[in-house]
Amino acid sequence: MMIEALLAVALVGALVTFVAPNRIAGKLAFAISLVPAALSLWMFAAFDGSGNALLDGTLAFESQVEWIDLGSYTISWFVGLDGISLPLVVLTTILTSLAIMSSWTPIDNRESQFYGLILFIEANLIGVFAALDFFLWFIFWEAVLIPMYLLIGIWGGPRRKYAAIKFFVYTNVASLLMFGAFIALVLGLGDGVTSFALPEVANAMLNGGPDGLFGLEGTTLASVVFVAMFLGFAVKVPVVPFHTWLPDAHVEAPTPASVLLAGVLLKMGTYALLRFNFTMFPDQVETYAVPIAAIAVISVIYGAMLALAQTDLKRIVAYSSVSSMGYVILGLVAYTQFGIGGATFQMVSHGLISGLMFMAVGVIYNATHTRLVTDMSGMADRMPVAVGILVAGAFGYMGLPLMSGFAAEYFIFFGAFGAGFDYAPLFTALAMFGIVLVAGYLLFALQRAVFGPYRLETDYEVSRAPLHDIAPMFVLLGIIIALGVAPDLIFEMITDAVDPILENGGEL
Amino acid sequence: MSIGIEYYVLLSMGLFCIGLFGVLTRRNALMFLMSVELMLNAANINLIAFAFYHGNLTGQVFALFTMALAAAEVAVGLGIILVLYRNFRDVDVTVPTTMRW
Amino acid sequence: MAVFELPGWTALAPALILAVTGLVLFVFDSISPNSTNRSLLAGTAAGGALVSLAVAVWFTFAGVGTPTVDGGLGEISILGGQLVVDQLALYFMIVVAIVTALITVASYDYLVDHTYQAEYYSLIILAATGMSLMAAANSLVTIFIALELASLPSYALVAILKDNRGSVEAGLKYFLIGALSSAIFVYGISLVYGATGHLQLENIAAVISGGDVDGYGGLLGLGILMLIGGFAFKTASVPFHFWAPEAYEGAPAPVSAFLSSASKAAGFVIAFRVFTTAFPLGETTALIGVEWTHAFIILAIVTMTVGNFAAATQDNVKRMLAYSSIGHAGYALIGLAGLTADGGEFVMGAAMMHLLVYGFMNTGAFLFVGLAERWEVGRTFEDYNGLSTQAPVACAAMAVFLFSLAGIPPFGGFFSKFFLFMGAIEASAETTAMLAVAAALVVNSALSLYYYSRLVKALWIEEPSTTRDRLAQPTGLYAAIIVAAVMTVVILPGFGPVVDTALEAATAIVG
Amino acid sequence: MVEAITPIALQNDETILLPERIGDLTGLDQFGVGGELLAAFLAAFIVGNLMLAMTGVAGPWAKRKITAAFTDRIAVNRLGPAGLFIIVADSVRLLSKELVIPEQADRPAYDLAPIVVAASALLGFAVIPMGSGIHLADPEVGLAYVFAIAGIASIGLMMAGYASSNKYSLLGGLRAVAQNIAYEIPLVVTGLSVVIFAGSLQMSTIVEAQAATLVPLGPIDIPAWYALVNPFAFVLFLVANFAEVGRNPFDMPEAPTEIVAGYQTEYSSVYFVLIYLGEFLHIFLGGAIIATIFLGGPAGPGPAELGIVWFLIKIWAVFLLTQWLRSAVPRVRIDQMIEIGWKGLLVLSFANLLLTAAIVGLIT
Amino acid sequence: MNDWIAIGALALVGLLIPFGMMAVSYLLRPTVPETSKRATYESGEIPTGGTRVRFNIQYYMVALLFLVFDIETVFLFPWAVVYLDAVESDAISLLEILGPMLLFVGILLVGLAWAWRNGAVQWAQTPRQAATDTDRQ
Repeated sequence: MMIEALLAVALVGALVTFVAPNRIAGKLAFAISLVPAALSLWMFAAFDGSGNALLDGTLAFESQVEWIDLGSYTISWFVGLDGISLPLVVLTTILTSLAIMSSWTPIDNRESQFYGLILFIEANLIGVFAALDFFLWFIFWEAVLIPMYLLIGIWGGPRRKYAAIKFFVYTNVASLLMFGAFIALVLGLGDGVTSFALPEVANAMLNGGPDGLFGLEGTTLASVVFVAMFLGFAVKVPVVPFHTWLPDAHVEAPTPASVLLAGVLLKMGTYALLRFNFTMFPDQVETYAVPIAAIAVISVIYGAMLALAQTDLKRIVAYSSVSSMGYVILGLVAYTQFGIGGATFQMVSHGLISGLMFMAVGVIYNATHTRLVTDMSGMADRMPVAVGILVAGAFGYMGLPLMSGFAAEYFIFFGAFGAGFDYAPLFTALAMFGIVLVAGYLLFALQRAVFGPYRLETDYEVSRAPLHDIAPMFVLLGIIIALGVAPDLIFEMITDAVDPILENGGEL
Repeated sequence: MSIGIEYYVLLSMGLFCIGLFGVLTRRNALMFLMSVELMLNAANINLIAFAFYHGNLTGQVFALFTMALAAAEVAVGLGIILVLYRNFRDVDVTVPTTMRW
Repeated sequence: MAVFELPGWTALAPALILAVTGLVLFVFDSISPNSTNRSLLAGTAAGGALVSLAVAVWFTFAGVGTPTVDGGLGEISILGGQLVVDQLALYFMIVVAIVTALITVASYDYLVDHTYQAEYYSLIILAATGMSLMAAANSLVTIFIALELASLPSYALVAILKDNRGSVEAGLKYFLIGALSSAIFVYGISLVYGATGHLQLENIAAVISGGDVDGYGGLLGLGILMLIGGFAFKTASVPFHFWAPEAYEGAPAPVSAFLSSASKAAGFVIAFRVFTTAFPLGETTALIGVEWTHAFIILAIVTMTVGNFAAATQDNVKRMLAYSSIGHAGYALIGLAGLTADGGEFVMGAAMMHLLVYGFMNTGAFLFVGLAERWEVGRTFEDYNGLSTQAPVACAAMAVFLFSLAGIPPFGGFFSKFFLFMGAIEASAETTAMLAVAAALVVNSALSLYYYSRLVKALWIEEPSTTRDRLAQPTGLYAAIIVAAVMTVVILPGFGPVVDTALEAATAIVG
Repeated sequence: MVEAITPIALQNDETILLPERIGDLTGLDQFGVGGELLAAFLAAFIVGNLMLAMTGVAGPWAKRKITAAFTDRIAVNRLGPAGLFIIVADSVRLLSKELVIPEQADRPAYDLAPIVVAASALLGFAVIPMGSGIHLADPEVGLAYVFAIAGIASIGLMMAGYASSNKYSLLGGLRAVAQNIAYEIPLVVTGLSVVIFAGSLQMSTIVEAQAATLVPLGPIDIPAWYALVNPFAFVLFLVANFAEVGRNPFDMPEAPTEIVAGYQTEYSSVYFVLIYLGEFLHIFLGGAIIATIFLGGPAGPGPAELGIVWFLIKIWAVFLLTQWLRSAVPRVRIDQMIEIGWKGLLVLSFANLLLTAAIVGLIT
Repeated sequence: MNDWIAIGALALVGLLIPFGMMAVSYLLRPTVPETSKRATYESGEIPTGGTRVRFNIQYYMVALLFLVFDIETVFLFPWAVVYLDAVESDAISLLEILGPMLLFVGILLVGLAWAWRNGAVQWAQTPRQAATDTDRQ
C-alpha cells in the first residue's frame, strides 16, 4: 500500500493546496511534498524486489485489485516497483520538493493554483512509473499533460500560449498514436491475453506474439505496432525530428516547470520505450536497431549543434537535453546490460543534472531578468554561489569524472561498443564526438556569461540569491556527486531489473 | 357494406401528405399547427381502420390516446404561439431570428 | 431488501414518486399562486428526485430485473406488459433522476426573481416523470404517451422566460419540430400496427418472427423508418437535430442541461428497447430486405460529424455545447449501429455507460454556462476569458467537464468513449462499415479536443478582456457544479459497477 | 389484400327504424341499395319537416303567446284561429326582405354560418327515438353523436360573429363560444352519469332501460326515468342545457341591451331566418335529449303508438320552461356565467359522475 | 341497413331545407343597392376603428382550458359504457374499476384547482391581484 499512500498524499495535498490561500501555498506545498519524498526514500531503503516487473520478477510494494471486467478483458488497479522504476520514483519525489522550494521566488501570482498543479503532476508521475496495467498507466500518462499545459500556459513567458498549445497537441497526438497501436496489439493477441496487465501482455508477446488483425498477419502487425509506439514515445523523449516542441516549452515554462519537464517528463518517454518497445519486442528491436541507433546519434549531434548556436541559457540547456536523450536511446538500442542499464542510469542522472542547470539559470534570471549570454558577463563577481553551482552542473553535463554524468555516459558507451547490431562501434564513436560539442557550447557559454569583467545589459540591481533558492541546488549537487562516486547505489538494482530483458535477445 | 383496407390506408396517406405539405410550405405558425393535426389524424385513421381489420381494439384505444395528446400538444403550442406574438408581434415562424438558424 | 413483497406496480416507484412530487408542487402553487418560496419549491423538487434516485438504486441492488436464475427477482411487468421494469429501465431511471436532482438544485439560484417558480419546478419534475416512464415503456402506446409527457413540459420549459425573445424563439422552434416529429412518430406506429396488428413490443416481435406479415414488408419498413425519425428528434440526432442548437442556446441553461442530458438519454432508452425487443434484426431484415442497423450506422457517422464540425466553428459557448451534444448523440448511436443478429450487448452497454457519464459532465458544463449567465459575463469565448482568476474552483470544474467530454483521461468520458470504440471494432467483425464508424469516432474526438480546449484556454490562460467586479457565488449552482465535477472524476475509479450494471442490462435486453 | 372490414361492437338491431318501415310500406326494399337510399331519404325528409314545422309553430306564434301570457298581454290574434296564420305571414315577411350584406363581410364564412347553425341542429334529431316508430337511425354511439353534432353549432356562431366584421357580432360570437365550451363539459359529464345506468350510448337502449319499474305506487308503477332515479343529474343537465342553447338566464351572446343582437346583428332576410330557425331547433334538440335520457323518451301511458305524442309533450314542456325563464329570470353577467360554469357546474358534474358510479357499484 | 346512411340522408335534407328557403327568398326579395346601408351597424353611429379588436385574454384562457378538459371526456366515455358490465361481472373488484377513474378525475381536479387559483377562469381581476401578478396575462 506504500504506492497508494504516495499517490494519496500527493493528490490530497494537491487539492488542499489548490484551495489554500496564496500566502501560505508555497510553504504548505513544500511541507506536503516532503512526505512523499521521505516515503519514497524509505521505500528505496526497504526495496526487496528483484527481476523485471514485466518479466515475472518479484515486485516491491505490489498491489493488484480488479477494477473493470469487460467480459473478454479485465482492467485492474495494478501497481508495483522494480529496479527500473524505483529510482525514477525517488527522482520524481525529490525533484518535486526541490522544484517547489525553488519556485518561491519566481512565482508571484495565483500561487495556490500553481503549487496545486505541481503536486498533481507529482502524483501522476509516480503513477506513471508505478502502474503495471496499461489503462492505469495510460491514465496517469495523459493526466500529466493537462497540469503541465496549464503551468506553461498560465505562468509561462511571453510566448506561453503558443508553447503550451504546441506541447499539448504534440504530446496528445503522440499518445493517441501509441494508444491505438497498443490496443491493436492487444486485439491482435486475441485470446492470448485476458487483461491489460503489462506482464501478461509481455509474456504473450514473448511466447508467440500476435496472430494478426484486420488481415495483417502477426509479425507485420508486431512491426507496425512497434514503429507506431516508438514514434509515439519518440515525441515525448524527444528525439530529432520530433523535438521542436521541447525548446519552446522549456524556454517559456516557469523555472520549476522546466525542472520537472526536463527532469522527469522526458524520462517518461524513455521509460515507456524501455518498458514497451525494448521489453516486449526483442525481435523488432534487432530488426530496427540500425535506424534507431542512427536516430539516436543524430539527436546527440544535432541537439548539441543547435545548443552551440543558442545565446539563451535556457535554450542551451533545453537543446542539450535533446542530445542527452540521444544517449539514452543509444544505450537502449545497444541492448546490452551496460547499454540499457546505463541508459536507465542516465535517465536519473540527466534528471538531476538538467534540473540543477535549470534551477541555476532560473536563479540568475530571477536576479538579472535576462537569459541571454550576450547581455551578461562576469556574473561570477556578483552571484558567486549560484554561478559556481551552474559551472558544477555544466561539468556534470560534460561528464566530469566523479559526477553521475560521467558514470552514465561511460556505461552507455561501454554497452554500445559491445552491441550486436552493425556498425555499433561507429555509431558509438560518433556519439562520443557529441561530448566534445557539449563541452564546447557549455564552456563557450560560461566563458562569455559568468567570467570576465562584470557587465549586465539590464537595469536591475543584482544581489545574491536567497538561501531557499540555493539550497535545492546544493542538495541536487550532493546527489549527483554521490551517484558519480558510487553508481552502484542504484546501478545494481537497475541491472538486476535489466538482465531478464536481455534473456529474450541481445547479449548479457 | 364493406370497404377494402387499402382505401383507408390511401386516405390516411393522402391526409398525411397534405399535412406534410402544409408543414413544409406554411409560414404561419397556426397553419403549421393545423397541418400537424392533419398528420396526427391521418395516423388515427390508420389505427382505427387497422383495428377493424385485425379485429382487435388496441388501435382504437391508441387512437383515443392520440387524440388526447394531440389536444394537449395544441394547448401547449397555442400558448407558445401567444407568447411568440407578444414578443414579435407576428405569428410567422420565419420572423424570429434572434439566433442564427 | 424486501422488494418482492411489494405489489408489482410499486416497481414503478421511481417514476411514480416523481409524478407525485410534480402534483404536490402544483398543489403548492394552487394554495399560494404567487409564492416564490424558492427553498421550499426547489427543496421539494430536489427531494423528490433524490428519493426517486434512491429507490431506483435500491431496486437495482435488490435485484429487480436480474434474471431469477442469478438469484434476482426477474423483470417485473406491469399493466399486462405495457410497462416493464428491468435493469435497462432502472439504469436510465437512475440517469434521469441524477440529472433532475442536479438541475433542480442548480435552478434554485438561476431562477431568482422569476415569476413562475412552482410552475417551473413542476414542469421539470413532470418531464422527468415522462422520461423515467420512457425507460419502462414496453409498448408503442406507453412509449408514445411517455414521450409526449416528457416533451410537452419541455416545450413550455424552453419558452418559460416569456419576455426573453431568445427563449420564446427557442421554444417555438423546439415545439414546431417536436410536433412534426411526434406526428411522424405516430404515423410510423400506426404503420407498424397495421403490419403486425400489435403495439406491444414482444407481440410485434412474435408476429415478425412468425413471418406473418409477408404482404406488409414495405409498410413495416416505412413504419420503422418513421419511428427512427421520432427517436432522432428526441435524441437530437440527424435528421431532426435542427432544433437542438436553437433550443439549447435560447433556453435557460438548466433547462438546456436537462434536455441535452436526461431527454437524450430517455430517447435512447426507447430506441434501445424498441429496436432490440420489437424488431429482431435477423427476421426483420428478412421482411424489409435491409438491416436497420445500416440506417443507424449512417446516422451515427453523419450525426457525430455534423455535430463536431459545427461545434468547432462556434463563437458562442452555449451553442458550441449544443452542437457538441449533437456529436455525443452520434457517439451513443454507435450503441445501436453496432448491434448484430447474435449480440452486440457490449457496444450497447458502452453506449449506456456513455449516456450515464454524459449525464454528469454535460449537465455540469451547461450549468457552468448558467453560472456565467448569472454572472452576466456574456456568451462568447472571449467573454469567458480569464474567468479562472476570479472563480478558480468553478473553472477547474468546467475544465474537468470539458476534458471529460473530449474523452481524455483521467475523467469518466475517456472510458465510455473508449468502450464505444472497442465495441465498434468488435462489431466490425460482422459489418465492415463499423470500421468507418470507429474511425469517425476517433477523428471526431480529436476534433472535439480542439474546441473544448479552446474554452479551457479561454478560461485559464487568456487574460480577462474586460475588468469585472467580484463574481457572486450562488450556493445551489456551485453545489450542483461541484457535485457533477466530483462525480465525473470519481466515476473513473468507480467504473467497475457501472460496467457490470450496463453490460448486464444490455445482455438482458439484447440476448 | 382486399378484405372486408367487419364491425366488432354489435348494436341491438331489434328496434325497427323508420327507413325500414318505409321500405316495407312502399316496397322500396326490393330495389336493393338504391331503394334503401330512397327510403332513407324519405324518412329523413319526414323527420326534417316535422322539426321544421315545430319550429315554425314555436318561433312566430308560441313564443309570442307565451311571453304575452307572462306579461299579461294578448299577442297575435288577428290572423286565423288564435292568430295561427301569423306563421305564414311572418315567414313570407322575413323571406321577402332585402338581403343586406356588410361591405367588409368575410364572404364564404358569412354565407356558410347560417347553414351550419341550422343544419347542425337538424342533424341532431337523427338518433332521437320519437316513438311511434319515428326513429331515423340508432347507432351504438348515439349519445356521443348528439353531443358532437350539437357542438358544431358553436362553430357556426363563431363564424357568424367573426365574418360579419362587426364589433357587436365578434363579441357575441366570442361570448357564444365561451359559453358553449364552458357548459359543454358539465353537459357531457352529466350525460355520462346516465350512461353509467344504461351501460350503453345507444339511444334505444337508454330508453328501454328507463322502461323498468322504479317503485310500484298502488295501481301505477313509477317508471325508472333517470330524472327520478337521479334528480340531481337532471337539474344539472337542465341548467347546462339552458346555457348550451343560450337562453335566459344565459343569453348574453345576444344580449340585446348590451351588444344589439350579438352574432346575428348583421344578418337579415333569409340568413336571419336560418339562424333564428337554428336556435329554435337547438332548443328543441336540447329538449329532445333531455326527454330521451331523463324522461324516458316516448314512454307514457296508453298504447305505444301514442309515443310521438308523449314525446312532443315532453319537448314542448322543456320549451315552455325556457320561455318561462326568459320572462322570469334576469340575465347573468358574463363573468358570473363563466365562474358558474367552471367553478360550479364542472365540479358538481364530476362529483355527480363519481358518486353515481360509486353508488351503482355499491348497490350491485 | 347502416344507420349512417339515414344520418347522411338527414344531412342532405338539412342542407336542402336552407337552400330551398334561400331559393324562395331569392325569388321574393327585392335588391336596392345602396352602399350606405351596407356599412357596419353600430347602433346608428358612424363606425369607428377596425373590427379586429383585441379582446379579453380570458376568452383565450377558457378556450385552452376547454381544449384540455373536453378531450379528457374521451377517456370517460368508454369507461362509463363498460362500467355497469364490469361491476356486474364480479371478476374484478370495485376498486379496480372505480379507482383509476377516481385517480384520473382527481388529477384533473388538481389541474382545475391550479387554473382556478391562478385566475385562468376568472374574468375580472380584483385590484389586489392586478397589483400582485401583472403579467398573469
